[in-house]
Amino acid sequence: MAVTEQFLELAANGVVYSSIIVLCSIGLSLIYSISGFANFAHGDTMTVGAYATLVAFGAIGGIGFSVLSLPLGFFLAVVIGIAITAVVALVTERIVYKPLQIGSLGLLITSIGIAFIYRALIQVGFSAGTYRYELEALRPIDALVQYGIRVTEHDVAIVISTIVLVVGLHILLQHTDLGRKMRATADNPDLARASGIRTRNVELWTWTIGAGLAGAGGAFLGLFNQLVPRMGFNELLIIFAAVILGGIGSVYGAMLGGFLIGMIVEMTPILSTVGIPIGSEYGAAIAFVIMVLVLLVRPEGIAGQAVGGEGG
Amino acid sequence: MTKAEQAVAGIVAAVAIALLLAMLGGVLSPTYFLFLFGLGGMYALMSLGLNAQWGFTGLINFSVAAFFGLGAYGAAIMTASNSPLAGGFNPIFGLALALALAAVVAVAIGIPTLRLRADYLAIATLGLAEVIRMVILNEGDYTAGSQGLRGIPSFFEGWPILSAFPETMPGLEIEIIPGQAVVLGTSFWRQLLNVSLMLAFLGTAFFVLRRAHRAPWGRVLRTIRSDEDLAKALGKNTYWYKMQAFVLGSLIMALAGVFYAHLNLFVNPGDLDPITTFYVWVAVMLGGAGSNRGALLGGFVVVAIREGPRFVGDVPVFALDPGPLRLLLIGLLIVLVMRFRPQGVLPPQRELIWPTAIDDDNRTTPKMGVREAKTDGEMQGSTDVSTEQSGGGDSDE
Amino acid sequence: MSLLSSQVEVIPMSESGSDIEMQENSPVQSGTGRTGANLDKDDVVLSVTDLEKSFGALVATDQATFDVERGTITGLIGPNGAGKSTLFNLISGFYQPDAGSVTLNGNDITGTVPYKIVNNGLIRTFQTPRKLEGMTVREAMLVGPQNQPGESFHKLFTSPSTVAESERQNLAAVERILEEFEIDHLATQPATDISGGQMKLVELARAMLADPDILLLDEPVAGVNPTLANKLKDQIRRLNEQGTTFLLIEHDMNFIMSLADPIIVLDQGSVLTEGTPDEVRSDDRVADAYLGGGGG
Amino acid sequence: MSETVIEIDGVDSGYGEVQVLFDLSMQLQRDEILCLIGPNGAGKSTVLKTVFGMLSPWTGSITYHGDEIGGMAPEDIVREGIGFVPQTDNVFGSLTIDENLRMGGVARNDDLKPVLSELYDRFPLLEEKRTEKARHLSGGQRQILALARALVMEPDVLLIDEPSAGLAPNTADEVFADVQKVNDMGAAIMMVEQNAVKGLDISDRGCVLDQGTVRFENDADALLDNDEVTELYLGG
Repeated sequence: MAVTEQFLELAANGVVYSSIIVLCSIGLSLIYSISGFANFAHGDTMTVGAYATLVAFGAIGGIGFSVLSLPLGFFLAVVIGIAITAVVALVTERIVYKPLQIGSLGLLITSIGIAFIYRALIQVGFSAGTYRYELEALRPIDALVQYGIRVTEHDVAIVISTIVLVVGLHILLQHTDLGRKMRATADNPDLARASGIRTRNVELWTWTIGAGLAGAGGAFLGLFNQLVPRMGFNELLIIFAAVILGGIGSVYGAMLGGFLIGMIVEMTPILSTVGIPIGSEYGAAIAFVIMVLVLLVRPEGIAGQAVGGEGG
Repeated sequence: MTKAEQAVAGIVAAVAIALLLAMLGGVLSPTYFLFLFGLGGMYALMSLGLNAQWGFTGLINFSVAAFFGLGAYGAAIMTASNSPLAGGFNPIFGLALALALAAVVAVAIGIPTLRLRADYLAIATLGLAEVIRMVILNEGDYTAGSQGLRGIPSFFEGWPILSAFPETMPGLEIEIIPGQAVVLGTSFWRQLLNVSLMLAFLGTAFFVLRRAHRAPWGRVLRTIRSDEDLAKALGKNTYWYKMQAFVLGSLIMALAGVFYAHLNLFVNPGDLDPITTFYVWVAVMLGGAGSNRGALLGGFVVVAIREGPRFVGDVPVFALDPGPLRLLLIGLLIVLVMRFRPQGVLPPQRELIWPTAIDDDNRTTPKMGVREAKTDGEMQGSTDVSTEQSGGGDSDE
Repeated sequence: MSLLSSQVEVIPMSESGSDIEMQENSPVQSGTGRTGANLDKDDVVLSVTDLEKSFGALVATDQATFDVERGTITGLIGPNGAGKSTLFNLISGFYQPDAGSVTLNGNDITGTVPYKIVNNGLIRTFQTPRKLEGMTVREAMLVGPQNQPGESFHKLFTSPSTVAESERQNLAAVERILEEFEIDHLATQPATDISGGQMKLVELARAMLADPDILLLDEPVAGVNPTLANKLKDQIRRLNEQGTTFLLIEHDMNFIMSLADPIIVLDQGSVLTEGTPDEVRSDDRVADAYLGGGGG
Repeated sequence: MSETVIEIDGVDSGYGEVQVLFDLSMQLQRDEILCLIGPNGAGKSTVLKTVFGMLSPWTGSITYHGDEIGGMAPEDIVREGIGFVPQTDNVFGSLTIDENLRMGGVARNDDLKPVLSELYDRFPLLEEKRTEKARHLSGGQRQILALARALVMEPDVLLIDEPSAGLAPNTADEVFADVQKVNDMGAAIMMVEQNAVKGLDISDRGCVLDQGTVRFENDADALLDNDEVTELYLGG
């Protein structure tokens, strides 16, 4: 009984956490698919989103009616946070990455520098301390507590928002011109240009969407936990694990990988309950082990196509 | 000397004179100077290690801090007074354990990733660093967890003469500027001993790497960095060479950790903060990938970045916390170096051929430096080329 | 012979001449009997049997079968997309074949990693010259020699004198071969700073330092001016006389026809025919393969 | 009577520092199929890539109906009415057939439906597989899709790079027949083809390239009878 109850509770938490990881993994994979490098600043892009939301919410305040104990003002703030994150990423792409002529490894290393710059500036502006959004703390939803599930309305809001964003992205990718152009450009940039697609615009849109999703993930992570300057960087390993599991560059792989890795990380405590002496503090370590195993066995990930391993 | 070399030599000389004056003037205590110098050597040591991986071979290792931490904890676990496992051993055993740990972990992470594209190694090592930090933090039964390991003896504890050296040396009082006497006491001699240890480690590593770099071994690594397929086609087992470079670099990083444990006499999980990794990256990038002397230079510059904000923070205009200021400096340096001088300040200049195999008058130091040469190889005339490189080539190419 | 006539005469011609000779020379050992290669050779250094490789729907190598006789300069030609480079990549271990086998000096090297194939005596070059950043020409050359004691890390410290001695010898060999190739003036130039044609010479020279039994050259004169191309031709001849076997892909027909014998013609991933330059040139099936008109 | 659609005049071009085309001049006339043949490495594909803006001419001019297009970006050249079918990687493998065709029409401002349904009528095979991913198509089907994708723009001029590459003879014939169909509908075609006989067979004129410049230029039939062409290919 206790195990079932714990399982349910952890699973519920896992769904919330996974939602956040899914958003960020998609963003990372999207940017990889179009710019061809692993963006190590993606975690700190989330942080930008969280703090931008914090500031926006502070300015707007809890105006409007509430949905799931979140005032309309908060959702508005998240939207503004996403927009600011996207703008920050676009400016970075424009003035830093684009002018570089150093290949994907050079871009990768540069993105570390960008990550530090983001984080340092946030730390300068907000100190190294923790923040919370100005929302009242919630008790778990009573109706679910009886099943052992302890989630708040905020958690539900995170999951629903994620579903909305993911479905929105899916519709965008599959049923709009921009989405098709994005997929076409990632698939074959030369042919995309030959077909008349203005690939530079598509690239910028992809950055906008990828960073925007990271911003949303960051805003929700701030709601799920709290805001600290390292919050995004701390998740970077998890996000990479998710993206590699799903196949780097694949959007749908990132969704699946993000969900699986997020669940696994949050479900880790179940291990000690069933007698395996691995504590919850090793959630990220398990994600890492999975990532290494994937690299060993199937470097192209679940959904990815072979991405140029060198072979023996 | 190239312009860059002259500039660097000038700046190094100026800084050395400034430090000397500061010491004589009593602004900088000699003991603290030695501490900083030891720290600089420690970063230089790690930079040499990363240089063997990234600079020679092109391997991206984002777990420098973890290998440094393995070194520090390896040394501490064997020697610390509160070590839950095996405290009190002679530091030599700590050194041995540290190196063994680093080698095993390096091989374990190298096996899955060194066959793959370079960015996978980058991601995997970033993860590895985090995992090692978590293990050290959480496995208190073995590592004393967040309280850290204390009571680490000096490296020379138990050695004849050297173990008692700081106490036996007399206190010296030097007064060059009247009223500004500089006192050299026991702590000074202790730091001097530490610095000697650092110089011994650094000297060994530098000697080993310089020799390896100029040898055919290093040439294979440089071929791999430049074009791995070519290295394979010329009969080199590139996987094995990458593994060697990765392990060698990791061992040198662990050596820096061992030094740190005996310098600081206390280690805790905070010493594995990933920022250390990127200090070292900045050092190597600044110095110039593949350049051993560049790595030395970079190591000391990094100490300025690390310790500088401490002083700058006192100036009201820059009233920033040293933490974010460091982070910002590191970030900006990475971006600026990649943008404006990706080859670093002191890229390798000389031909790297085994020294005794070639007479000195036959050795050349190209004026531009081979690394700075742009690929404007068509100076010899473009009439020379008349075919399509990719257009009309085999479609199955 | 004109294009038009070849189209008209394609059916009668393909039954005559070299075709008959080919059938005589094709013993049953060919797995499929589809090969046009001469498999009746005395001293075979490299043998390719029924090699297959597909990339998705594209069959790049289709039961390719041929032998290379020791001491020859064997040419490998074929129209675009015939699978020549894929074949090189399969033989040298850069691609894994889907089926078939490669034998080198009697050892089965199918699917082995490249460095082991080199150890067995086969060196290949690449179509586009690979430039070694940060090295001088002679440093880049020094990567060529095999089994250098200085390539083993511990020997750098346990027996530095052996390392120095071998390095001295290799350096002398480099200087000698650069002189033979008349490019010794380039020795201390940055390897990124020489022309494409000179790079081709350097690559050939470097490959020779590995002392291979057989050298696979992928378009040795692509992008090379006629003077340098002639120089390369002379060098290849000279090295061949000294005992190195060559297998070379080349698009420049005048170059390959005047250098190689026999010539193997590849079409659609398999061997169409093999013969002397004259036989190949007068073989209408070859003309068809290049110019089209046959088959359909 | 014949009107020059594309005029290439004294063009040098190449990749990076490697020059491939040397003072190359040729014209494409309205309604014709011009076949570029020549030995490997002659620069045939480079001509197409330079016209289409994937390479910029180093010197010389390329005009389209009298307007300079040399150095324009491919995505703009498409909008001028020139289409390009590359030799390899000429479909979006991860997109469906329908999406591939839609990508062909991104530069159109009007409704794609009429032109798509027309194309589906003309290439029933594509209609049959319209929701399948292009990477599942066979080589010949891909080639047809690539052709159809370029046709969505209803171009005046179509540049085609080796339509028969990697195809079995029968399939190649089908593709050539489709190329001819496209020409009949009013597009001038500049085609690179390794299979000189088949290429010239459906063409009005041929240009023989060697070492980056035009060696012969003549009616397709005349070129088929020219011994020197054979020599170019097989060495003399």
